[in-house]
Amino acid sequence: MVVKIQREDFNISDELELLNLEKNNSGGCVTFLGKVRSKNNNFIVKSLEIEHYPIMTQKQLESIESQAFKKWQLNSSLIIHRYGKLLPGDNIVLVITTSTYRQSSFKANEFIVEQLKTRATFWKLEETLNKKYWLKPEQTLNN
Amino acid sequence: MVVKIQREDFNISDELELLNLEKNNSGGCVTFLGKVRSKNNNFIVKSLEIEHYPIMTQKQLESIESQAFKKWQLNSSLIIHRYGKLLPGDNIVLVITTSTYRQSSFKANEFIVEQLKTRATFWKLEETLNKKYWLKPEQTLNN
Amino acid sequence: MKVVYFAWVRERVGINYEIIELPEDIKSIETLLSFLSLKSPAHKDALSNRKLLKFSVNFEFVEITQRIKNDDEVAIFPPVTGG
Amino acid sequence: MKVVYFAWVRERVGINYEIIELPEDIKSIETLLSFLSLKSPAHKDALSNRKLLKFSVNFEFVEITQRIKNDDEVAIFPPVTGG
Repeated sequence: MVVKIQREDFNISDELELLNLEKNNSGGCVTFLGKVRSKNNNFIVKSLEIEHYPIMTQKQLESIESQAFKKWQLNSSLIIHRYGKLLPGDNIVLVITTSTYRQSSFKANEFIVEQLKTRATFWKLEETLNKKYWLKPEQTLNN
Repeated sequence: MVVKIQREDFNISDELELLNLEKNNSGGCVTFLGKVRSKNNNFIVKSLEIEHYPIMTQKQLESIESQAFKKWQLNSSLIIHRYGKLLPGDNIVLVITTSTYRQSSFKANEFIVEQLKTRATFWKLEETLNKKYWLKPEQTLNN
Repeated sequence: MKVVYFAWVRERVGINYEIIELPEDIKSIETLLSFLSLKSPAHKDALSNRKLLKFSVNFEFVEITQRIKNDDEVAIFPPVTGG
Repeated sequence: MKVVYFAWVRERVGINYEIIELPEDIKSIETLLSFLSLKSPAHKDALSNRKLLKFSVNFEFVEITQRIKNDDEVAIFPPVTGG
Protein backbone atom coordinates (compact mmCIF):
# COMPACT_ATOMS: atom_id res chain seq x y z
CA MET A 1 0.00 0.00 0.00
CA VAL A 2 1.69 3.13 -1.23
CA VAL A 3 0.29 6.66 -1.48
CA LYS A 4 2.21 9.45 -3.14
CA ILE A 5 0.94 12.99 -3.53
CA GLN A 6 3.42 14.84 -5.65
CA ARG A 7 4.02 17.72 -8.02
CA GLU A 8 6.35 15.66 -10.24
CA ASP A 9 5.29 13.41 -13.08
CA PHE A 10 5.45 9.62 -12.77
CA ASN A 11 6.39 6.78 -15.08
CA ILE A 12 4.14 3.71 -15.09
CA SER A 13 6.84 1.21 -15.96
CA ASP A 14 9.07 2.47 -13.15
CA GLU A 15 6.22 2.29 -10.66
CA LEU A 16 5.33 -1.25 -11.73
CA GLU A 17 8.93 -2.29 -11.28
CA LEU A 18 8.98 -0.84 -7.76
CA LEU A 19 5.91 -2.91 -6.90
CA ASN A 20 7.96 -6.03 -7.56
CA LEU A 21 5.10 -8.12 -8.87
CA GLU A 22 7.05 -11.37 -9.24
CA LYS A 23 7.94 -11.38 -5.56
CA ASN A 24 4.33 -11.51 -4.45
CA ASN A 25 3.24 -13.91 -7.20
CA SER A 26 0.89 -11.43 -8.85
CA GLY A 27 -0.48 -12.74 -12.11
CA GLY A 28 -2.78 -9.79 -12.72
CA CYS A 29 -2.14 -6.12 -12.49
CA VAL A 30 -4.63 -3.38 -13.33
CA THR A 31 -3.61 0.21 -13.87
CA PHE A 32 -5.76 3.30 -14.14
CA LEU A 33 -4.15 6.37 -15.60
CA GLY A 34 -6.04 9.67 -15.52
CA LYS A 35 -4.87 12.51 -17.74
CA VAL A 36 -5.73 16.13 -18.33
CA ARG A 37 -8.05 16.19 -21.33
CA SER A 38 -7.60 18.78 -24.04
CA LYS A 39 -11.35 19.36 -24.21
CA ASN A 40 -13.73 19.38 -21.27
CA ASN A 41 -17.44 20.22 -21.37
CA ASN A 42 -16.88 21.44 -24.94
CA PHE A 43 -14.20 23.95 -24.00
CA ILE A 44 -10.57 23.83 -25.07
CA VAL A 45 -8.54 23.34 -21.90
CA LYS A 46 -5.41 25.46 -21.50
CA SER A 47 -4.39 24.20 -18.08
CA LEU A 48 -5.62 22.48 -14.95
CA GLU A 49 -4.44 23.56 -11.52
CA ILE A 50 -4.88 21.05 -8.75
CA GLU A 51 -4.96 22.14 -5.12
CA HIS A 52 -5.18 19.79 -2.17
CA TYR A 53 -5.26 19.58 1.63
CA PRO A 54 -1.99 17.76 2.33
CA ILE A 55 -2.48 15.81 5.56
CA MET A 56 -6.13 15.08 4.93
CA THR A 57 -5.54 13.89 1.36
CA GLN A 58 -2.87 11.48 2.53
CA LYS A 59 -5.18 10.14 5.26
CA GLN A 60 -8.12 9.75 2.91
CA LEU A 61 -6.11 7.95 0.24
CA GLU A 62 -4.63 5.59 2.80
CA SER A 63 -8.07 4.85 4.16
CA ILE A 64 -9.41 4.15 0.64
CA GLU A 65 -6.53 1.75 0.04
CA SER A 66 -7.09 -0.09 3.32
CA GLN A 67 -10.75 -0.45 2.49
CA ALA A 68 -9.88 -1.95 -0.89
CA PHE A 69 -7.56 -4.44 0.82
CA LYS A 70 -10.35 -5.43 3.17
CA LYS A 71 -12.81 -5.99 0.35
CA TRP A 72 -10.56 -7.82 -2.12
CA GLN A 73 -7.59 -10.18 -2.12
CA LEU A 74 -4.87 -7.78 -3.23
CA ASN A 75 -1.14 -8.29 -3.21
CA SER A 76 -0.16 -4.66 -3.56
CA SER A 77 -1.49 -1.27 -4.53
CA LEU A 78 -0.31 2.19 -5.36
CA ILE A 79 -1.98 5.58 -5.65
CA ILE A 80 -0.15 8.56 -7.09
CA HIS A 81 -2.01 11.85 -7.43
CA ARG A 82 -0.35 14.99 -8.73
CA TYR A 83 -1.05 18.57 -7.75
CA GLY A 84 0.04 21.93 -9.15
CA LYS A 85 -0.37 23.31 -12.66
CA LEU A 86 -0.85 20.66 -15.35
CA LEU A 87 -1.27 20.87 -19.13
CA PRO A 88 -3.50 18.86 -21.48
CA GLY A 89 -2.09 15.36 -21.88
CA ASP A 90 -0.28 15.51 -18.53
CA ASN A 91 -0.73 12.67 -16.09
CA ILE A 92 -2.94 13.41 -13.07
CA VAL A 93 -3.46 10.15 -11.28
CA LEU A 94 -2.19 6.59 -11.31
CA VAL A 95 -3.84 3.70 -9.48
CA ILE A 96 -2.23 0.27 -9.60
CA THR A 97 -3.69 -2.87 -8.04
CA THR A 98 -2.13 -6.31 -8.24
CA SER A 99 -3.49 -9.68 -7.26
CA THR A 100 -2.93 -13.36 -7.78
CA TYR A 101 -6.19 -13.57 -9.74
CA ARG A 102 -7.22 -10.76 -12.03
CA GLN A 103 -10.79 -10.17 -10.86
CA SER A 104 -9.72 -8.62 -7.56
CA SER A 105 -7.40 -6.18 -9.30
CA PHE A 106 -10.14 -4.99 -11.63
CA LYS A 107 -12.77 -4.56 -8.92
CA ALA A 108 -10.42 -2.92 -6.42
CA ASN A 109 -9.00 -0.54 -8.99
CA GLU A 110 -12.41 0.70 -10.05
CA PHE A 111 -13.40 1.09 -6.41
CA ILE A 112 -10.30 3.14 -5.55
CA VAL A 113 -10.76 5.45 -8.54
CA GLU A 114 -14.40 6.03 -7.64
CA GLN A 115 -13.67 6.68 -3.98
CA LEU A 116 -10.85 9.00 -4.96
CA LYS A 117 -13.30 11.25 -6.78
CA THR A 118 -15.60 11.67 -3.80
CA ARG A 119 -13.33 11.39 -0.76
CA ALA A 120 -9.91 12.76 -1.65
CA THR A 121 -9.46 16.46 -0.90
CA PHE A 122 -8.38 17.69 -4.31
CA TRP A 123 -9.85 20.65 -6.20
CA LYS A 124 -9.39 21.42 -9.86
CA LEU A 125 -9.17 24.91 -11.35
CA GLU A 126 -9.66 24.65 -15.08
CA GLU A 127 -8.41 27.33 -17.45
CA THR A 128 -10.05 27.44 -20.86
CA LEU A 129 -9.33 29.94 -23.65
CA ASN A 130 -11.28 32.73 -21.99
CA LYS A 131 -11.97 31.83 -18.39
CA LYS A 132 -10.77 30.10 -15.27
CA TYR A 133 -13.19 28.26 -13.02
CA TRP A 134 -13.29 25.70 -10.24
CA LEU A 135 -14.73 22.45 -11.49
CA LYS A 136 -17.84 21.09 -9.84
CA PRO A 137 -18.14 17.40 -8.90
CA GLU A 138 -20.69 16.75 -11.65
CA GLN A 139 -18.11 18.00 -14.15
CA THR A 140 -15.45 15.51 -13.10
CA LEU A 141 -17.21 12.53 -11.57
CA ASN A 142 -17.27 10.44 -14.74
CA ASN A 143 -13.86 11.48 -16.05
CA MET B 1 -7.21 -0.78 -32.46
CA VAL B 2 -3.85 -2.50 -32.38
CA VAL B 3 -3.06 -6.19 -31.99
CA LYS B 4 0.48 -7.45 -31.57
CA ILE B 5 1.43 -11.08 -31.11
CA GLN B 6 5.11 -11.19 -30.40
CA ARG B 7 7.97 -13.11 -28.83
CA GLU B 8 9.62 -9.92 -27.50
CA ASP B 9 8.83 -8.21 -24.23
CA PHE B 10 6.95 -4.89 -24.16
CA ASN B 11 7.17 -1.72 -22.12
CA ILE B 12 3.93 -0.21 -20.84
CA SER B 13 5.11 3.39 -20.87
CA ASP B 14 6.30 3.08 -24.46
CA GLU B 15 3.02 1.53 -25.55
CA LEU B 16 1.02 4.26 -23.82
CA GLU B 17 3.08 6.90 -25.56
CA LEU B 18 2.42 5.28 -28.93
CA LEU B 19 -1.33 5.43 -28.24
CA ASN B 20 -1.03 9.20 -28.11
CA LEU B 21 -3.73 9.71 -25.51
CA GLU B 22 -3.71 13.52 -25.59
CA LYS B 23 -4.52 13.56 -29.31
CA ASN B 24 -7.81 11.74 -28.84
CA ASN B 25 -8.75 13.56 -25.63
CA SER B 26 -8.64 10.46 -23.47
CA GLY B 27 -9.03 11.27 -19.81
CA GLY B 28 -9.08 7.67 -18.67
CA CYS B 29 -6.85 4.81 -19.55
CA VAL B 30 -7.04 1.31 -18.09
CA THR B 31 -4.26 -1.21 -18.43
CA PHE B 32 -4.25 -4.91 -17.68
CA LEU B 33 -0.89 -6.58 -17.34
CA GLY B 34 -0.73 -10.36 -17.03
CA LYS B 35 2.48 -11.96 -15.82
CA VAL B 36 3.87 -15.46 -15.34
CA ARG B 37 3.34 -16.31 -11.69
CA SER B 38 6.08 -18.01 -9.72
CA LYS B 39 3.56 -20.36 -8.11
CA ASN B 40 0.56 -21.90 -9.82
CA ASN B 41 -1.83 -24.45 -8.32
CA ASN B 42 0.66 -24.82 -5.45
CA PHE B 43 3.59 -25.75 -7.70
CA ILE B 44 6.73 -23.71 -8.17
CA VAL B 45 6.75 -22.64 -11.82
CA LYS B 46 10.04 -22.94 -13.70
CA SER B 47 8.82 -21.74 -17.06
CA LEU B 48 5.76 -21.24 -19.20
CA GLU B 49 5.82 -21.95 -22.91
CA ILE B 50 3.10 -20.32 -24.97
CA GLU B 51 2.12 -21.70 -28.34
CA HIS B 52 -0.42 -20.12 -30.67
CA TYR B 53 -2.12 -20.39 -34.06
CA PRO B 54 -0.80 -17.27 -35.79
CA ILE B 55 -3.46 -16.21 -38.30
CA MET B 56 -6.37 -17.35 -36.17
CA THR B 57 -5.06 -15.64 -33.03
CA GLN B 58 -4.69 -12.37 -34.89
CA LYS B 59 -8.23 -12.66 -36.28
CA GLN B 60 -9.74 -13.54 -32.91
CA LEU B 61 -8.01 -10.69 -31.09
CA GLU B 62 -9.09 -8.22 -33.75
CA SER B 63 -12.65 -9.46 -33.49
CA ILE B 64 -12.60 -9.13 -29.69
CA GLU B 65 -11.35 -5.56 -30.03
CA SER B 66 -14.03 -4.63 -32.57
CA GLN B 67 -16.67 -6.05 -30.28
CA ALA B 68 -15.38 -3.95 -27.40
CA PHE B 69 -15.54 -0.86 -29.62
CA LYS B 70 -19.14 -1.66 -30.50
CA LYS B 71 -20.16 -2.08 -26.87
CA TRP B 72 -18.34 0.89 -25.32
CA GLN B 73 -17.23 4.39 -26.26
CA LEU B 74 -13.50 3.81 -26.64
CA ASN B 75 -10.91 6.11 -28.12
CA SER B 76 -8.21 3.52 -28.62
CA SER B 77 -7.15 0.06 -27.59
CA LEU B 78 -4.17 -2.23 -27.72
CA ILE B 79 -3.65 -5.93 -27.15
CA ILE B 80 -0.17 -7.42 -26.94
CA HIS B 81 0.16 -11.14 -26.25
CA ARG B 82 3.52 -12.86 -26.11
CA TYR B 83 4.39 -16.41 -27.12
CA GLY B 84 7.49 -18.57 -26.68
CA LYS B 85 9.27 -19.57 -23.49
CA LEU B 86 8.67 -17.24 -20.55
CA LEU B 87 9.97 -17.22 -16.99
CA PRO B 88 8.22 -16.33 -13.70
CA GLY B 89 7.70 -12.58 -13.51
CA ASP B 90 7.81 -12.18 -17.29
CA ASN B 91 5.06 -10.23 -19.00
CA ILE B 92 2.51 -12.31 -20.94
CA VAL B 93 -0.22 -9.96 -21.98
CA LEU B 94 -1.01 -6.27 -22.07
CA VAL B 95 -4.46 -4.83 -22.72
CA ILE B 96 -4.90 -1.06 -22.87
CA THR B 97 -8.21 0.73 -23.33
CA THR B 98 -8.64 4.48 -23.39
CA SER B 99 -11.77 6.59 -23.34
CA THR B 100 -12.95 10.10 -22.67
CA TYR B 101 -14.76 8.89 -19.55
CA ARG B 102 -13.23 6.22 -17.37
CA GLN B 103 -16.15 3.80 -17.06
CA SER B 104 -15.89 2.61 -20.67
CA SER B 105 -12.18 1.87 -20.32
CA PHE B 106 -12.75 -0.25 -17.22
CA LYS B 107 -15.65 -2.23 -18.66
CA ALA B 108 -14.04 -2.76 -22.07
CA ASN B 109 -10.73 -3.82 -20.59
CA GLU B 110 -12.30 -6.45 -18.38
CA PHE B 111 -14.33 -7.70 -21.33
CA ILE B 112 -11.29 -8.00 -23.59
CA VAL B 113 -9.28 -9.88 -20.96
CA GLU B 114 -12.15 -12.30 -20.37
CA GLN B 115 -12.72 -12.92 -24.07
CA LEU B 116 -9.02 -13.38 -24.58
CA LYS B 117 -9.04 -16.33 -22.19
CA THR B 118 -11.78 -18.19 -24.02
CA ARG B 119 -11.43 -17.13 -27.66
CA ALA B 120 -7.76 -16.51 -28.41
CA THR B 121 -5.87 -19.55 -29.70
CA PHE B 122 -3.04 -19.68 -27.18
CA TRP B 123 -1.93 -22.75 -25.25
CA LYS B 124 0.28 -22.78 -22.18
CA LEU B 125 2.80 -25.48 -21.33
CA GLU B 126 3.81 -25.09 -17.71
CA GLU B 127 7.05 -26.51 -16.39
CA THR B 128 7.22 -27.06 -12.64
CA LEU B 129 10.13 -28.54 -10.67
CA ASN B 130 9.36 -32.10 -11.69
CA LYS B 131 6.94 -32.07 -14.60
CA LYS B 132 5.75 -30.33 -17.72
CA TYR B 133 2.07 -30.20 -18.58
CA TRP B 134 -0.40 -28.35 -20.76
CA LEU B 135 -2.64 -26.15 -18.66
CA LYS B 136 -6.37 -26.72 -18.75
CA PRO B 137 -8.81 -23.80 -19.06
CA GLU B 138 -9.98 -24.21 -15.47
CA GLN B 139 -6.37 -23.71 -14.35
CA THR B 140 -5.99 -20.35 -16.09
CA LEU B 141 -9.45 -18.83 -16.39
CA ASN B 142 -9.25 -16.72 -13.25
CA ASN B 143 -5.60 -15.76 -13.57
CA MET C 1 -8.45 27.12 16.35
CA LYS C 2 -6.92 26.86 12.90
CA VAL C 3 -9.42 27.46 10.09
CA VAL C 4 -8.24 26.46 6.61
CA TYR C 5 -9.84 27.38 3.30
CA PHE C 6 -9.53 25.72 -0.09
CA ALA C 7 -10.34 26.34 -3.75
CA TRP C 8 -12.84 29.16 -4.38
CA VAL C 9 -13.60 29.49 -0.66
CA ARG C 10 -9.92 30.33 -0.12
CA GLU C 11 -9.97 32.75 -3.06
CA ARG C 12 -13.06 34.55 -1.82
CA VAL C 13 -12.01 34.75 1.82
CA GLY C 14 -8.64 35.93 0.51
CA ILE C 15 -6.45 33.90 2.89
CA ASN C 16 -5.27 30.30 3.06
CA TYR C 17 -5.89 29.93 6.76
CA GLU C 18 -6.28 31.85 9.98
CA ILE C 19 -5.81 31.19 13.66
CA ILE C 20 -8.79 32.28 15.76
CA GLU C 21 -9.75 32.13 19.41
CA LEU C 22 -13.00 30.20 19.48
CA PRO C 23 -15.60 32.01 21.62
CA GLU C 24 -17.22 29.92 24.36
CA ASP C 25 -20.63 29.96 22.70
CA ILE C 26 -19.46 28.70 19.29
CA LYS C 27 -19.90 24.97 19.57
CA SER C 28 -20.57 23.71 16.02
CA ILE C 29 -19.44 24.26 12.43
CA GLU C 30 -22.78 25.94 11.82
CA THR C 31 -22.27 28.62 14.47
CA LEU C 32 -18.61 28.93 13.47
CA LEU C 33 -19.74 29.94 9.97
CA SER C 34 -21.91 32.71 11.39
CA PHE C 35 -19.06 33.85 13.61
CA LEU C 36 -16.55 33.90 10.71
CA SER C 37 -19.02 35.72 8.45
CA LEU C 38 -18.83 38.72 10.78
CA LYS C 39 -15.07 39.06 10.27
CA SER C 40 -15.18 40.72 6.81
CA PRO C 41 -17.39 41.14 3.73
CA ALA C 42 -15.08 38.64 2.00
CA HIS C 43 -15.79 36.06 4.70
CA LYS C 44 -19.46 36.76 4.49
CA ASP C 45 -19.48 36.38 0.71
CA ALA C 46 -17.45 33.17 0.75
CA LEU C 47 -19.45 31.48 3.47
CA SER C 48 -22.97 32.68 2.62
CA ASN C 49 -24.24 29.71 0.58
CA ARG C 50 -23.83 26.84 2.99
CA LYS C 51 -25.20 24.30 0.54
CA LEU C 52 -22.03 24.72 -1.52
CA LEU C 53 -19.71 24.06 1.39
CA LYS C 54 -18.09 20.96 2.84
CA PHE C 55 -16.22 20.68 6.11
CA SER C 56 -13.58 18.71 7.91
CA VAL C 57 -12.48 18.63 11.52
CA ASN C 58 -9.01 17.30 12.18
CA PHE C 59 -8.80 15.87 8.66
CA GLU C 60 -12.06 13.96 8.71
CA PHE C 61 -15.15 14.96 6.74
CA VAL C 62 -17.95 16.14 9.03
CA GLU C 63 -21.50 17.46 8.77
CA ILE C 64 -22.36 21.11 9.44
CA THR C 65 -23.78 20.10 12.84
CA GLN C 66 -20.41 18.73 14.03
CA ARG C 67 -19.31 19.92 17.52
CA ILE C 68 -15.95 21.70 17.59
CA LYS C 69 -13.33 22.69 20.17
CA ASN C 70 -10.74 25.47 20.22
CA ASP C 71 -7.84 23.10 19.51
CA ASP C 72 -9.42 21.57 16.39
CA GLU C 73 -8.30 22.23 12.86
CA VAL C 74 -11.36 23.05 10.80
CA ALA C 75 -11.34 23.22 7.00
CA ILE C 76 -14.00 24.78 4.80
CA PHE C 77 -14.08 23.98 1.09
CA PRO C 78 -16.24 23.16 -1.93
CA PRO C 79 -17.01 19.53 -2.81
CA VAL C 80 -13.86 17.72 -3.91
CA THR C 81 -13.07 17.14 -7.59
CA GLY C 82 -10.00 14.95 -7.64
CA GLY C 83 -9.02 11.88 -9.55
CA MET D 1 -6.73 -30.12 -47.00
CA LYS D 2 -4.29 -28.75 -44.47
CA VAL D 3 -4.78 -30.21 -40.98
CA VAL D 4 -2.97 -28.37 -38.19
CA TYR D 5 -2.40 -29.60 -34.63
CA PHE D 6 -1.61 -27.63 -31.49
CA ALA D 7 -0.45 -28.17 -27.92
CA TRP D 8 -0.72 -31.76 -26.65
CA VAL D 9 -2.63 -32.84 -29.76
CA ARG D 10 0.40 -31.78 -31.83
CA GLU D 11 2.75 -33.54 -29.42
CA ARG D 12 0.78 -36.79 -29.50
CA VAL D 13 0.22 -36.84 -33.27
CA GLY D 14 3.91 -36.02 -33.58
CA ILE D 15 3.63 -33.45 -36.38
CA ASN D 16 2.66 -29.77 -36.61
CA TYR D 17 0.50 -30.19 -39.67
CA GLU D 18 -0.13 -32.40 -42.64
CA ILE D 19 -1.59 -32.01 -46.10
CA ILE D 20 -4.15 -34.66 -46.92
CA GLU D 21 -6.43 -35.41 -49.84
CA LEU D 22 -9.92 -35.38 -48.38
CA PRO D 23 -11.87 -38.48 -49.47
CA GLU D 24 -15.26 -37.79 -51.06
CA ASP D 25 -17.18 -39.35 -48.19
CA ILE D 26 -15.54 -37.30 -45.43
CA LYS D 27 -17.85 -34.35 -45.08
CA SER D 28 -17.59 -33.22 -41.44
CA ILE D 29 -15.01 -32.74 -38.70
CA GLU D 30 -16.47 -35.77 -37.00
CA THR D 31 -15.81 -38.11 -39.92
CA LEU D 32 -12.43 -36.43 -40.52
CA LEU D 33 -11.39 -37.47 -37.01
CA SER D 34 -12.25 -41.10 -37.73
CA PHE D 35 -10.38 -40.91 -41.03
CA LEU D 36 -7.26 -39.37 -39.42
CA SER D 37 -7.33 -41.92 -36.57
CA LEU D 38 -6.63 -44.66 -39.10
CA LYS D 39 -3.38 -43.04 -40.20
CA SER D 40 -1.24 -44.11 -37.22
CA PRO D 41 -1.45 -45.24 -33.60
CA ALA D 42 -0.26 -41.74 -32.66
CA HIS D 43 -3.18 -40.17 -34.51
CA LYS D 44 -5.56 -42.61 -32.92
CA ASP D 45 -4.23 -41.85 -29.45
CA ALA D 46 -4.30 -38.08 -29.92
CA LEU D 47 -7.79 -37.95 -31.39
CA SER D 48 -9.52 -40.63 -29.35
CA ASN D 49 -11.16 -38.49 -26.63
CA ARG D 50 -13.26 -36.10 -28.67
CA LYS D 51 -14.59 -34.33 -25.60
CA LEU D 52 -11.12 -32.87 -25.04
CA LEU D 53 -10.83 -31.46 -28.55
CA LYS D 54 -11.74 -28.16 -30.15
CA PHE D 55 -11.77 -27.34 -33.85
CA SER D 56 -11.45 -24.52 -36.30
CA VAL D 57 -12.11 -24.31 -40.01
CA ASN D 58 -10.39 -21.48 -41.87
CA PHE D 59 -9.52 -19.78 -38.58
CA GLU D 60 -13.00 -19.78 -37.08
CA PHE D 61 -14.07 -21.96 -34.16
CA VAL D 62 -16.56 -24.64 -35.25
CA GLU D 63 -18.49 -27.53 -33.74
CA ILE D 64 -17.61 -31.15 -34.43
CA THR D 65 -20.57 -31.40 -36.83
CA GLN D 66 -19.16 -28.65 -39.10
CA ARG D 67 -19.11 -29.49 -42.84
CA ILE D 68 -15.69 -29.36 -44.48
CA LYS D 69 -14.22 -29.20 -48.00
CA ASN D 70 -10.87 -30.28 -49.41
CA ASP D 71 -9.52 -26.70 -49.66
CA ASP D 72 -10.26 -25.86 -46.02
CA GLU D 73 -7.63 -25.45 -43.32
CA VAL D 74 -8.75 -27.46 -40.33
CA ALA D 75 -7.11 -27.17 -36.92
CA ILE D 76 -7.49 -29.60 -34.02
CA PHE D 77 -6.46 -28.54 -30.55
CA PRO D 78 -7.29 -28.59 -26.83
CA PRO D 79 -9.35 -25.75 -25.29
CA VAL D 80 -7.39 -22.49 -25.35
CA THR D 81 -5.59 -21.21 -22.25
CA GLY D 82 -4.31 -17.77 -23.20
CA GLY D 83 -4.29 -14.43 -21.48
